[in-house]
Amino acid sequence: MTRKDSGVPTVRLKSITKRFGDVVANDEIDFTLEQGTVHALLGENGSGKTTLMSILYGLYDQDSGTIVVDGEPREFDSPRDAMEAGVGMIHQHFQLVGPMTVLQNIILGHEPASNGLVDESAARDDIEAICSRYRFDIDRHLDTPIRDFDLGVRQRVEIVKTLYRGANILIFDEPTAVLTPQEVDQLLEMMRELTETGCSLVFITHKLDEALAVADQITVLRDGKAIDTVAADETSEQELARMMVGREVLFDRESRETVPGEPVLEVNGVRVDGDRGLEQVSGVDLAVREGEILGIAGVQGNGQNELIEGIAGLRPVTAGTIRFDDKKITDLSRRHRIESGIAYIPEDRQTEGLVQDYDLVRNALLGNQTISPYVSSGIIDWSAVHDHAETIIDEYDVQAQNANSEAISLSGGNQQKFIVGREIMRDPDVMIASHPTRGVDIGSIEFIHNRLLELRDAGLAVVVVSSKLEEIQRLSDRIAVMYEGEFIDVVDPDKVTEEELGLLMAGRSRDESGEEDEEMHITEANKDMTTKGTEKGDDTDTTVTDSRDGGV
Amino acid sequence: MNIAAYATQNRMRFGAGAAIVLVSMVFISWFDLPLADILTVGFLTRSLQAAAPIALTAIGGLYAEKSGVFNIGVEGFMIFGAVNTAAITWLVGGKTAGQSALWIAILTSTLIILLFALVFAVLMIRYKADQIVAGLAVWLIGLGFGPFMAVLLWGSQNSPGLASIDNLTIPVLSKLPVVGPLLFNISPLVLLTVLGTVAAWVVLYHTRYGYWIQAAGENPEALDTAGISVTRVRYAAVIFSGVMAGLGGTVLMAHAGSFTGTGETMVSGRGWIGIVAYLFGNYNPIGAALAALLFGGLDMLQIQFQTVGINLPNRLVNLFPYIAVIVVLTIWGSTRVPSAVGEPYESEE
Amino acid sequence: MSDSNSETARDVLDRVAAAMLKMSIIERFVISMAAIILALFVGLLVVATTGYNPAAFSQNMLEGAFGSEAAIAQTLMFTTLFILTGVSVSIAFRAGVFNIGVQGQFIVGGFATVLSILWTAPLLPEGTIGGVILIIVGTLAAIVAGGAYAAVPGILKAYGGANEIVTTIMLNFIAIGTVGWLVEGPFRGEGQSAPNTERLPEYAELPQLIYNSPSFSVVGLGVAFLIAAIIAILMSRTSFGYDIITSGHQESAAAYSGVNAKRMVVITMTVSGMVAGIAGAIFTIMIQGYYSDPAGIGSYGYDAIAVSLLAANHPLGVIPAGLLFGSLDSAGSYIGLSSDVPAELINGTVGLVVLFIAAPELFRMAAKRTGLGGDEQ
Amino acid sequence: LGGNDGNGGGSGNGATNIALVSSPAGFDDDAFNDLALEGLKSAQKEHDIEINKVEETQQAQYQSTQSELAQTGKHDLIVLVSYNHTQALTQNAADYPDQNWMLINDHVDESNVAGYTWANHQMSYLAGVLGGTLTTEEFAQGSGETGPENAQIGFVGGVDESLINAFEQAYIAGAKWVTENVNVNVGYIGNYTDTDTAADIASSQYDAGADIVYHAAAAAGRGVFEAAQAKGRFAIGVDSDQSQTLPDFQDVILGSAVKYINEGTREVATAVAKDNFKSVSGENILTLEDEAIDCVIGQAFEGDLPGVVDKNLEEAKQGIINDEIKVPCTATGCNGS
Ligand SMILES: Nc1ncnc2c1ncn2[C@@H]1O[C@H](COP(=O)(O)OP(=O)(O)OP(=O)(O)O)[C@@H](O)[C@H]1O
Ligand SMILES: Nc1ncnc2c1ncn2[C@@H]1O[C@H](COP(=O)(O)OP(=O)(O)OP(=O)(O)O)[C@@H](O)[C@H]1O
Ligand SMILES: [Mg+2]
Ligand SMILES: [Mg+2]
Repeated sequence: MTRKDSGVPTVRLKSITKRFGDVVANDEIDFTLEQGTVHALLGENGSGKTTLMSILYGLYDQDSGTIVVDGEPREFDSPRDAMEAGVGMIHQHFQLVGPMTVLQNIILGHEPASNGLVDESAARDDIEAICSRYRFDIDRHLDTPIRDFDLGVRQRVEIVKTLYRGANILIFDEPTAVLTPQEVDQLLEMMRELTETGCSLVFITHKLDEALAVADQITVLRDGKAIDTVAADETSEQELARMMVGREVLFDRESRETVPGEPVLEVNGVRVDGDRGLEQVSGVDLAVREGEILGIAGVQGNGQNELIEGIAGLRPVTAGTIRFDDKKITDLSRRHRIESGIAYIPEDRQTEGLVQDYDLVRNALLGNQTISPYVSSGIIDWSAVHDHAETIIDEYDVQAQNANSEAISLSGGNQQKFIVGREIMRDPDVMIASHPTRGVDIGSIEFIHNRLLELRDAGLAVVVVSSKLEEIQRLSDRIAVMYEGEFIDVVDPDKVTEEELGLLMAGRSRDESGEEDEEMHITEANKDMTTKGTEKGDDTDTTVTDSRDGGV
Repeated sequence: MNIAAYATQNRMRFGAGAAIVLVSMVFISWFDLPLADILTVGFLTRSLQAAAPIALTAIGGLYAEKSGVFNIGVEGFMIFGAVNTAAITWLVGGKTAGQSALWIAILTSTLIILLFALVFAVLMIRYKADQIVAGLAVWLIGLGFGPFMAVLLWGSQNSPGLASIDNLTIPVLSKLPVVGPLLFNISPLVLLTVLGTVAAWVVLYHTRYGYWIQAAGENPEALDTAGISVTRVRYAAVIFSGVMAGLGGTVLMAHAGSFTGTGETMVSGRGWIGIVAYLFGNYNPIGAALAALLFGGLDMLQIQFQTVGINLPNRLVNLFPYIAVIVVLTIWGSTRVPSAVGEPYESEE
Repeated sequence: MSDSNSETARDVLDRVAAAMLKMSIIERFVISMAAIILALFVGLLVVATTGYNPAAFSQNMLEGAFGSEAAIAQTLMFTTLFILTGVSVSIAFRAGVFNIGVQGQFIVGGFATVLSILWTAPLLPEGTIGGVILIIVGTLAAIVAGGAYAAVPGILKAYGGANEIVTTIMLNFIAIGTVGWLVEGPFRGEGQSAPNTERLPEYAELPQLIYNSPSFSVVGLGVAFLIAAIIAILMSRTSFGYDIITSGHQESAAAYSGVNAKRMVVITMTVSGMVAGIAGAIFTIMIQGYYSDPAGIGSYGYDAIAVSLLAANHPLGVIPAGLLFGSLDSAGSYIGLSSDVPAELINGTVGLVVLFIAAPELFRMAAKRTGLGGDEQ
Repeated sequence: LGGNDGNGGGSGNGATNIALVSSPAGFDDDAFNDLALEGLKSAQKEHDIEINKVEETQQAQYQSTQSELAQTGKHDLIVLVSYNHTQALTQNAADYPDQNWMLINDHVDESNVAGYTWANHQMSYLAGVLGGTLTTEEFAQGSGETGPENAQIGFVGGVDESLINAFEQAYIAGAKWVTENVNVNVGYIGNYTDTDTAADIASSQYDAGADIVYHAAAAAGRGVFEAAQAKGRFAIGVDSDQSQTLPDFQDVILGSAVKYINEGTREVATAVAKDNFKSVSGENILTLEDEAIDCVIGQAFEGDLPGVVDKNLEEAKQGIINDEIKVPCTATGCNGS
């Protein structure tokens, strides 16, 4: 599979243009991938990264421009053609079939067959060969359904699948968005190893540090145009950020002036079960004060989600109490909690925070169904709701045609801004924000962060859950680290390094001397995932779907 | 998936099946019923016959649903299968139609249903028809045009007596006690159903096409990005489901020897039971066939009870399978429906 | 797609066309009409190919639906039932719950009407006042029975995860079987040789204000209109309706906004069943006057699915859609009496209407092909 | 009208117009509905009669079907098959006092109604005598056989309800009158159309040892004959001589309990054609004495059955007519069970 280094670039895209209706997703983009290198693609949401790579992978036809692979011009009508030319893509949303086994997922579409029956043992040999060659550890799990695994394993399966199909040009579309810091490290490591065996990689990401860490070359897209291509060792985060958004972006942690007041939200000994009836939160105590942001950090699946859903009233609490404003709210329904002043920005804007095929007016009513002036004694005042939607759109800089646009027509960042606006304008006493900037571009991240900080300064109690350490560190006044359903530690963001946080999230308290043992580590994590199961949240960013009950 | 794995995965289902059998047994011994008079060889044969149409329909339906298309029109396809077979038998053989006329009808009817199913598949897949509604429509169309055809041909919603299929009798072996009449003096269509069940199981779990069907229903994009046309896989599965349901109707008619179009027609809810059978069988063809046998057996058990003089209100006893269906669905409503069922798939082209 | 000038012009047209297509009411209407016309066309084609005269058949259909006072009364009688059952279906479908069990709820409701009226009649004075009270009692009983019968699959779905499509269909069969047994045995009327209940008292009858027909009263139609209007307001102007519809669109978002999704499923089914119960009450009081084996009372609950879809599940749209199906049914029964064309054809044609309505894409594509969609010119 | 039958002439001028509305089982049942039609057709031979056949299988529609037919004003007589019409007719007979109706198998007390009921119980009793006699005889012919070793017969009914219960009870009584210790298996289908279930029930009874099965299941009864052929046993038909109406099954149909419904419809049609409806209106219960019912031997078996069969049948008929034999139930049903 290794190719001779001929000096010809592995992939050359020349002047690629692609339109969707009147959106020019790619505008005469040139792109070159050199043999045996990692080439990062950066750009804000909607800048055209996925589109460009989908063209290379044969999912879309370009309107104009040419694709040259290994010096030969190519026409890809389908991914099958692209695969034959050695191009494989690991999608932002994993393309796995939950109930099928790891092995079946890997060979799907390329099954070896004898006498009309699939020859799984032949496939097994091939896969084991690939695993040992690229040092993947998934061959132990070949007969387990993929849905039993966490995202890290799923991603490795995706990579092996691509390699199994004979790809040596691998496209990774935002592979790190859903991974824990440790998994990200492993992935980057793996990517370097792949280039050593002769593969060429395209790496789409929003994270500048990752691009700098692993890439040889970096191309920045903005509004469908290629702004520049630079060598990774000749640029900086600041420069890349400037290219992406077209202006300077501040990343520094701001110091705060206000002093936190009395505790508003108190949680004592709370226990919460996850979707599969297993306890995910095992006795958590916390108190959030007025004018304070409490950050909750943790690797996904350690109960953060269940905890805040318990507080927000979306999940029953099996033990312990929740007090809000000195009143016990443990048994209040979700609706009563909304009414009493708890705002909640959900992790999953697509399925929870918005009704995708409602327009923004009807979405503005979501959660406000019992709140005047929008509704009085059960009757909706639609004109008041309409005004409300327009106010959110204006004040929170939501890019939408008008209030009657459907939510689905908004990009992810704009959807998020709309939700943030709606929740803040509810004038709450407590704001709970879960992964408030996931998948949001840098400009919008800054905007949302500033809004949250303003809330704090206005004296609200704010809880932020995030797996992005940089976000947690920037926003929080205190950071609680959650591990296996408990707070393993509460730390001061000014006195902790990212490395220390990372270790805490991996379950090691600060005084333990952390001797790194990679292999051990992976097995731990896997065991974790298979026994405990990945709880809600994991599936939201992948298309591997888990059991969906009854309904059609 | 091998049988043992299936069995362990579906402990609950087997448990429920066993429980139903057990309850019947307890009932039988409680009332000191003449067990030997109830569980006769004839009873088993009739149960197999009653199960065959349901099993065929269930297997077709599960293929469609596994591939991501909920074909709730199977009841309608059964009606068409039954009426077509009756009509062709009549056209070929008249009132004195024989076995050859019947076989010709079985084959021709299957071809005609194939065309119907193709049209249906085009509507479902190419024109993205709402699967629930289109399926119900097929039922309504069957309920209308089935009897319509009967009235055209015979001036009545019911056909006259035509021909029913002869048993396949193997001379010496059929004289063996119990297994003889059960296995060697058997309707060829029952035999076909058994073979079809096994074949459907092999195809689903051990061939490439089977893999693709599963992927098409769970995550069509994964299949698409693997370079397999989701659309083609679904076409094949939907057409197959229509044909199988049609065949179910055909078998029903070939065993009865005539077509009845009054009321809910002679199909009378068997298509719906077929759907439940594959849910009960957890989308496994063999599981579905066993569930069909359970439903067929329950129906026939009721008759055995009458024969030995246990007089239960017959109209109520007939409801037992329907109640069983509800109980079964509720006890584990968590029957996992393939994720992408009901969503039309459009490849990104 | 070469000349950039024509391309922009085309783009504008595209956008206009797209916007037109988005105007869901107009689009829905056009598609519905197209579906009906296509289905009728196929029906006539069948008539012609089976050797009958399609022109005579069409004329017969018109006569059967609107040709005489009796025909109109008959049409409106069916319309009344279709509006009510259609509204019932629309409530559930709007909430994303597939209540295919309207037929069963309709039967159980209607039977409850008969029983409650027969039981209370001896306690009340005869005559108009007694009649009015009996009608109210009977209708309330139907509402309760229909609602309760629909709540069962709702509860099974919400708390047991049982697929409501299957359970409601099973419950239809169970309703038919059980009520069938009850009218054959325990509740058979004194001295009835047929399996029928006692007849309702003469005075428990809706008044014949217009049209002298044994089975139609304009009061029944009025009730149907009233229910459709009430449900329309409930759906569009109340937070209850918003909750229902939100649950139908996206259950997780509804839960986020404070809707208890499970309870919503049960409530939706119950409300839907209550309306089906009213339809059952109207059927017994206005049309039949007693209860017989429900295997033979028609398939209003199933046809209602078509009615509701034709109306895009809008309670007001159900009114014209109900009228259409009412006319078809009325024409069908007339054809059965007055011509040789088998009346079953009408049922098949109704099925075709449903089939075509299920596939709006068919007409969108056809419109594009023929340029009628505003795509080309 | 489709334009080809009937000329819109009301009563009095031209042909006599008769509408015939089916029972829910529909026409072509080779029994009940067909017999009613046959009677009208034979009346047609002597008089100028137009027949309008209306198949309606939904009971809920009978009210409007009847009133629509009556409203046209062009039918001199509307014949309604089966008691499913009774409720609707109670209303319509009063609403359309000028319309003449004939109701088969039940009666409505109005002067414009001729109610005709046949003594189902008597003919079933005779069927029981036939079955009860032969089950203990050694006899094989056609496709069936029976032997003396066990006295066991069967009964397959349509719907388990009063009317059919009368068939069942009388049949059992008839069989016991001949053979005290006869064992009767009883099964009900649940409707009158499902031949498949009928066959299953009969098969089950044959398996259990029954030699002869009598059915009262209208169109579904054909399933019983199929089962008889498959199992090599005998069956008894109902309503008409089914060895004639279903010649395919001649070889197993020992006999049939017949009621001459055709005679009834012919009688009424003739009366109407002669403008003399009064002569038939009111309740008419037709019995053995009127020679309106009988138990006839099947085509293929005439003269071949053991002599004791004829002897017993004759004896039973005499007994019934002389009131020496008390047949349980009545023509319209049995409320004892
Ligand atoms: N299938 C499609 N139909 C219509 N427009 C599309 C489609 N896919 C992408 N677009 C448009 O093309 C533009 C580029 O989208 P693309 O998905 O390539 O962005 P991206 O850079 O991958 O963004 P992100 O970082 O958010 O993933 C967007 O503005 C989007 O509106
Ligand atoms: N298939 C499609 N058809 C039409 N528009 C699309 C399609 N796919 C994407 N878009 C549009 O492209 C824009 C960006 O899409 P994209 O999915 O890349 O958003 P995003 O910002 O990356 O959100 P997220 O991070 O949640 O994925 C949105 O305006 C979206 O509406
Ligand atoms: Mg992207
Ligand atoms: Mg994105």
